[in-house]
Amino acid sequence: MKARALLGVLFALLLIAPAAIGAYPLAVLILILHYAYLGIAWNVMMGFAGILSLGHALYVGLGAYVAAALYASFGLPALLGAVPAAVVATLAGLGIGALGFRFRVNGVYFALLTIAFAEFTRILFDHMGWTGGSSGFFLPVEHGHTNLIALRGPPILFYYVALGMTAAAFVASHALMRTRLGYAWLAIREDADSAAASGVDVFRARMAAVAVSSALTSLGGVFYAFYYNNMYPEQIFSMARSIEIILAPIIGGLGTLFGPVLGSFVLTLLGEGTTSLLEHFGLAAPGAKQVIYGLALLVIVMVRPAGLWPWLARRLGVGRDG
Amino acid sequence: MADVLLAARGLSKSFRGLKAVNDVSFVVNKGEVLALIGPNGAGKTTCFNLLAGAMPPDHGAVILEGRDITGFRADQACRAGIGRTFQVVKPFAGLSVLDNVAVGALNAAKHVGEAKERARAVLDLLDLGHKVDEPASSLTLPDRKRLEVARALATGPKLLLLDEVMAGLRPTECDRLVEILAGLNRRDGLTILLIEHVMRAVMKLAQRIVVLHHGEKIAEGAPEAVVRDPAVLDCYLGEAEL
Amino acid sequence: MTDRLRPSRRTLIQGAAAAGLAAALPLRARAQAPALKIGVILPRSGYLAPAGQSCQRGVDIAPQVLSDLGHRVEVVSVDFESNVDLARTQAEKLIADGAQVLVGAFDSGGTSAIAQVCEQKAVPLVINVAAAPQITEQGFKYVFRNFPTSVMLVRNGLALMKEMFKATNVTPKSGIFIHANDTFGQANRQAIDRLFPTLDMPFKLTDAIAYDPRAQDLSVEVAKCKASGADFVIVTTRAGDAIRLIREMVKQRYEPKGIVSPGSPGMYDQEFYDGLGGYSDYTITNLPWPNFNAPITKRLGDAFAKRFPQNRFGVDAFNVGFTFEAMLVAADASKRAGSRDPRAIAEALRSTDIADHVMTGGTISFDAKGQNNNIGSATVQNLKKTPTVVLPREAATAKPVFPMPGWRGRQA
Amino acid sequence: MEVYLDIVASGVLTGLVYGLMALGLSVIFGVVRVVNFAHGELTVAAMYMAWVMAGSLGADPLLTLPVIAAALFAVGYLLQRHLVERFIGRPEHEQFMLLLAVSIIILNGLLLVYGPDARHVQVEYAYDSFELGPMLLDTVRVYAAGAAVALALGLYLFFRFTDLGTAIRACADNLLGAQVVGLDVRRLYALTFGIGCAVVGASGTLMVLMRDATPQLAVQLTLLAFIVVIIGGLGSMAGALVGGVLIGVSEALAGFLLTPSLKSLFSYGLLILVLLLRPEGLMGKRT
Repeated sequence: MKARALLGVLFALLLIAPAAIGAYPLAVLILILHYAYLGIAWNVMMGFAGILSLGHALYVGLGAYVAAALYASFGLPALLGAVPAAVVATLAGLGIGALGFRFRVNGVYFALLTIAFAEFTRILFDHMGWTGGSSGFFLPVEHGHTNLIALRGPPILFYYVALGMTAAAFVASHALMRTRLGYAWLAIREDADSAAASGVDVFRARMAAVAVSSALTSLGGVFYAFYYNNMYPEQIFSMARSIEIILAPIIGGLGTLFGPVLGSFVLTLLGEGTTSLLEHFGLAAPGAKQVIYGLALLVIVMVRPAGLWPWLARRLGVGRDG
Repeated sequence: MADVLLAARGLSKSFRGLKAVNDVSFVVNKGEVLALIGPNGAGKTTCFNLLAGAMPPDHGAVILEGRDITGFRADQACRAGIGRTFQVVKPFAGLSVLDNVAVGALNAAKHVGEAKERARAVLDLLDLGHKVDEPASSLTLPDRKRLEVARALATGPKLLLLDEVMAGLRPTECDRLVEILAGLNRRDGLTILLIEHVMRAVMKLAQRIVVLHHGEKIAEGAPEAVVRDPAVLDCYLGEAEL
Repeated sequence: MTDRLRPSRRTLIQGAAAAGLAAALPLRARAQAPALKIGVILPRSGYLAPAGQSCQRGVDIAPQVLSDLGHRVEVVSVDFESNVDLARTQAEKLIADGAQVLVGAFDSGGTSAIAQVCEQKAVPLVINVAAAPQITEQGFKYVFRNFPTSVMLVRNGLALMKEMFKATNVTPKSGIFIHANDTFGQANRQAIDRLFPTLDMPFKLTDAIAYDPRAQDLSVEVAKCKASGADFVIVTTRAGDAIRLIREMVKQRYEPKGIVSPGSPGMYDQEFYDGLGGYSDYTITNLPWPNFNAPITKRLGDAFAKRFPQNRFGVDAFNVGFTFEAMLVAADASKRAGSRDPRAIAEALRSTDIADHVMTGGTISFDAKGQNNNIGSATVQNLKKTPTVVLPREAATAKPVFPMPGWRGRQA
Repeated sequence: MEVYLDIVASGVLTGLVYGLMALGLSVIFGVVRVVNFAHGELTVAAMYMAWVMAGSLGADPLLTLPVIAAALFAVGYLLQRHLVERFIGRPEHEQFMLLLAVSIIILNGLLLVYGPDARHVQVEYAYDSFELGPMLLDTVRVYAAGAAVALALGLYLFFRFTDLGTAIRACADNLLGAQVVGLDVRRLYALTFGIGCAVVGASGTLMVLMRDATPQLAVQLTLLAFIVVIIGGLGSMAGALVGGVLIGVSEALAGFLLTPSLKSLFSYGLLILVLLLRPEGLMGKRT
C-alpha cells in the first residue's frame, strides 16, 4: 500500500512537473525517462529472466531506423510505424535468442554474442545506402503543429510520451511478473534446471523474455528517432549506448520494478550535477566529470552491489519490488 | 499384477565412453514406493535424469502409463507427470518460499492465484507453512530439502522422484519426512521412486527395492529379501573396503 | 577566386570606421552596453575531443578579439562529450541559462541534435563546423551554417586539384579515393561519385576504398591502393587514422605523385606533424583556410599566440577560424539588430553581409536555408611541418610541390 | 600472386600483434574467471607510460618494457586485492559494472592528464621494413609479433613448469581442490591478475611502436581483444595467438578482396560462429 502511495505521488509530481520547471530540467527529465524506459525493457530480459544482453542498442537502432524510414518514405505516422519497428526488432531478438539458446550459449558468452550482433548490424547499416549509410538518416523538421500520432511537436509532447511509455512499461512489467510467464522467468533466472523440472519450458520462456524486451526497447528507439530527428549507425547502434542502457537498472536494482527508474534518476542527475558543480568551481576540465562519475559508479557497485532500490526500499519500509 | 505406472526399458547412458547406466530395466507400479539403491557412482542419479528428461538416454525407452516419453525434455516430463527433486538442492534462492513452490504448482494450476493456494497447502503439509514469506536463501539445509520436495510435489506428479532427500537430516527430521511421504502414499495413492542412502528410511517407506551397481541392475525385490542378497552385500562391502 | 580573397576597399573602410567609432565612444557608454550571451557547445571529451578542444581555443580568444572589433560578448562553453544525448540537454541548459545565440558543434550528429532545440526555442544556432548537407535541408529556420557542405568542399577541392596540375604542369594518370567510412567520409564519397564525372577531371579514378576509421591496422588498405597502380591518392580521413595511413604508405614504399584530401581533418593536425615528422610534408588538404592577408586574421593570430604559446595558430587555423567566425557572425547580427533578442538576431542573421572576415571566400551571407555558399577553399600543403597555402596564387605563401618527393631521405 | 603473399604475411603479423593484445585478457579470465572489461584502458595506460618514459628519458620502449610490465603487475595485483577480489563468484553483471567503472576512471583520467591528442613515440626503426624475397615486412610488426610469440611461450612455460604456475593452474582447474590442499587462492589470484596485467603492460609498450596512444583507443582494444580470445579460446595462450592470426588473415583477405570497411564484419561473423559452434574457442578446453 505504502509503495503504491509513493508511486502515485511520484507519478503525480512528474505529471505536473512541466508546469513548474524550465526547458532545461524538462530536457533532462525526458532523458531520464527515456533511459528509465529502456532500463525497464532491458530488465525484463536480465532482471527477470536472467539473460545478460550487452547489445540492446541493436533494438533501439532497428526501431529507430524502421519507424523513421517508413515515415520519411511513406509518411507513415510514428505510432503506426512503431508496429513494424517492433516486429523487426522482435524478429531480430528472436533470431539471436534462438541461436544462443539452442546452441547453449550462456552468461558472458551470450552477452558477447549480443555485442557481436549489435556491432555486426552497425557495420551493415554503415554500408546501407537506402538509410544513408554512415552519413546518417535525417527526418524533416516540421514547424508549428503538434501531432501525437506522428510524434511531431514540442518537447512537452515528448515529455508526456516518455512519461507515458515509462509508466506503461512499469505497469506492464508489474503485471507480467504476476503471470505464469513472470514466474517462469524468475524461476529460470534463479535456476534453469529446477525451473525445467518444475514444468517450465525454459526455451520458450526465454524466447518470450527476449521478444518482450526487444519489442519494448525498439519502441524506445522509435521515440529516439522522432525526438532527435537524425540518427547515425555509429551512434545509435554503439556499444556505448548498450552500456548506457544497462547502467540504470543495475545501479537501481536488477530485477526490481522501480530499480531502472531510480537508477536513471540517480545516474542522470549525478552526471548533470557533477557538470554543474565542476563548472561552479571552475574545474570543468574535459574528462573530470567522467572520472567523478566513474568513481561514483565504483562506490555504488562496491557498497550496494544489488543496487540502490532494495536498500532504499528497506529504508522506506516498502516491498522491494515497489 | 498391479497397474504399471512407469516402465524403464533397457536404459543406457555413457559419458565419454564410461557407461553410467547400462541396460537397466524396471517398472514402478501405481501406488507403490520403490527405492533405487546402490553404492556411490552406481548410476542412480543418471537413471533419474533419464527418467525425468534432464538428459536423453543413448538406448532404451521410458514409458509412462503406456505412453512413450523417451527423450522428453525435463519440462515435458514434468507435465507428463514426473516430479523430481535434485540431489544437490536447487531452490530458487532469490524467491520467497511460497513463490518457489508456486512455480511448481503453476504446472497443475489454472492461474497464479490457484497456484499460490496450492503451494500454501503443500507447504503446510511439509511443515513449512510458517515460512512462506521468507526468501529461500535464508532456509537451513533440512528446510531446503523439504522445500525441494514441496516444489516437486506441487507440480502434481503421478510419480514423484526423490533424490536423497533424507541425506543431512537429523533422525527426528528424517522420521517426520518419512511419515509425511508415507501418508501421501497411503492417503493419496502417490507413487514414489526414491534414491536413498538412509536405510532406515528405505526400509520404512519402500515396498520394493532395485539395486544398481556399476550402472547395472544387480537385484530387485522386497526390501527384506534384497538386503540379504549376497550380490548386494558384496557390492556394498566392496565399496567399504575401498 | 581572386576577388574573394582580397578584402574589398569597402570593407576596409567599414572596418576602419567601426574601429574609429568604437574608439570615439566614451568608455562608460561602452561598458554599459550589455554583452551578447553566446552559448558554445563542443565535444571537448569523448572521441571527438581533439577537434573539440582545438575549436575551443578559438572560443577562448574570441571575446577579446571581438571586443577589439567593437562587439561585446559573454561566452558560456559546455562540453557535450561527443554524446548526442548530452548535446541536446546541454543546448537546453545554455538557453535556459540565458544564451541568446548558440555556436557549435563540430560534429554533424551533435549539431543536428542542438538544431532541434534551437528551432523549438527560436534561438539561432550558428554552426562553426559540420558538413552533412542534410542539416540545411531539414527545414530549420534558426540554423545558420557558415561552413561548406561536403558537396561544396569536394567541388572546390577537385577544382583546386586541376589548378595545381596546371600550375605545376604535372598531371597524374590515375587516382584512387580512400576514405574513412564515417559520416564525413561517406558524404565525401557521395559527393565525389556525383561530381567527379561532371568536372572533366584530367585523370581517371580507378577505385574508391572505404575503411573503418577505428581499424587498428591499415596495411591492407594501403596494399590495395598500391596494387591499383594509382599515382594519385585522394583521402578523407578522420584524425589519427591519417597518421596510420601515411605511415603505412612509407613502410610499404608506396610513393604516389600526390596525397590530397578534399577537406577532411587529419593531415593538418598537430598530432599529424608530431607523429610523422618529415613524412608529413607535401601532403595536401584542399579546404577553407584563413586568409592570412586579412587584418582580422592577423589579429586573431596574435591573440592566439598570446593566449596559447604552446599551440600553433597555423595548425589550429581551420577550427579556430571557423569557430571564431561563427561567433563573429552572431555578434554582428546582434549589433545590426540593435538587440539581444534571439528572434531579432535570427532575423538579422538572414541579412548577414560580412566582407571582412577570417576565412577564404567571399562575403558571409546566408541563403534561404541558412547556408553560406560563398566559402572558398585553398590548397594547403604541409611544408616543413607547417600547413602552408600554396594555391590559389593570390593567397599563396609558397609554391606547390608536385609531384611530391619520395619517402627516402626524409626523417621522422 | 605476390600481392596475396604480401597480404597474408601482413595479416599474420597483424594477427600476432592482435594476439599479443589479447594475451593478458586470456590469462586473467583463464584463472580468475573474471572478464577484465578494463583491458583496453590498462593497455592504453601502458602506452602512455611508454610515451612518458620515451619523452623524459629518451628510452626506447623495448628497453622500458620490463619496467612498465612490473608497474602494471603492481597495478593488477592491487586491483585484484582491493577491488576485484570481493566480486569473485558474484554475478557477471556486477563484475562487469565494477570493471566498467574502473575503465571509465582510467580512460578519462588519461584524457584529463594528457589531453585527447594522439601521442607518439619516435624510434629509429619506426619506418624500416625487412625485405624477404618479394615481400616487405614491417620491422616494428616483426618485433611485436616476435615478442607476442615469446611472451606466449614464456607464459606457457611458466604455467607448465614452475611451482607457482602449477599452483595457479590448480586454482583454475579445480578451485575447491586447490583450497582443500591449502593453496592461498587469494594470493594466487592476485598474482595471476598481476601477471595478466604485466602482459598487458608489455603489449601496450610494444603497441605504442605501431599505434599512437589516445584515450579513445581503449574501447576498441577491449572489443578486439575479446573477439580474439573468444575465437582462440579464453584462457589459452596459444589460442590467443591462433585467434589473432585467424582474425588478422581473414581481415586482410576480406579487406583486400572486398572492401576494407567491411573487414570487421568478418571478425564479428567469425565471433558469432565460434560462439555458437565452439563456445570454448578453437584452442579452449571443453568444460
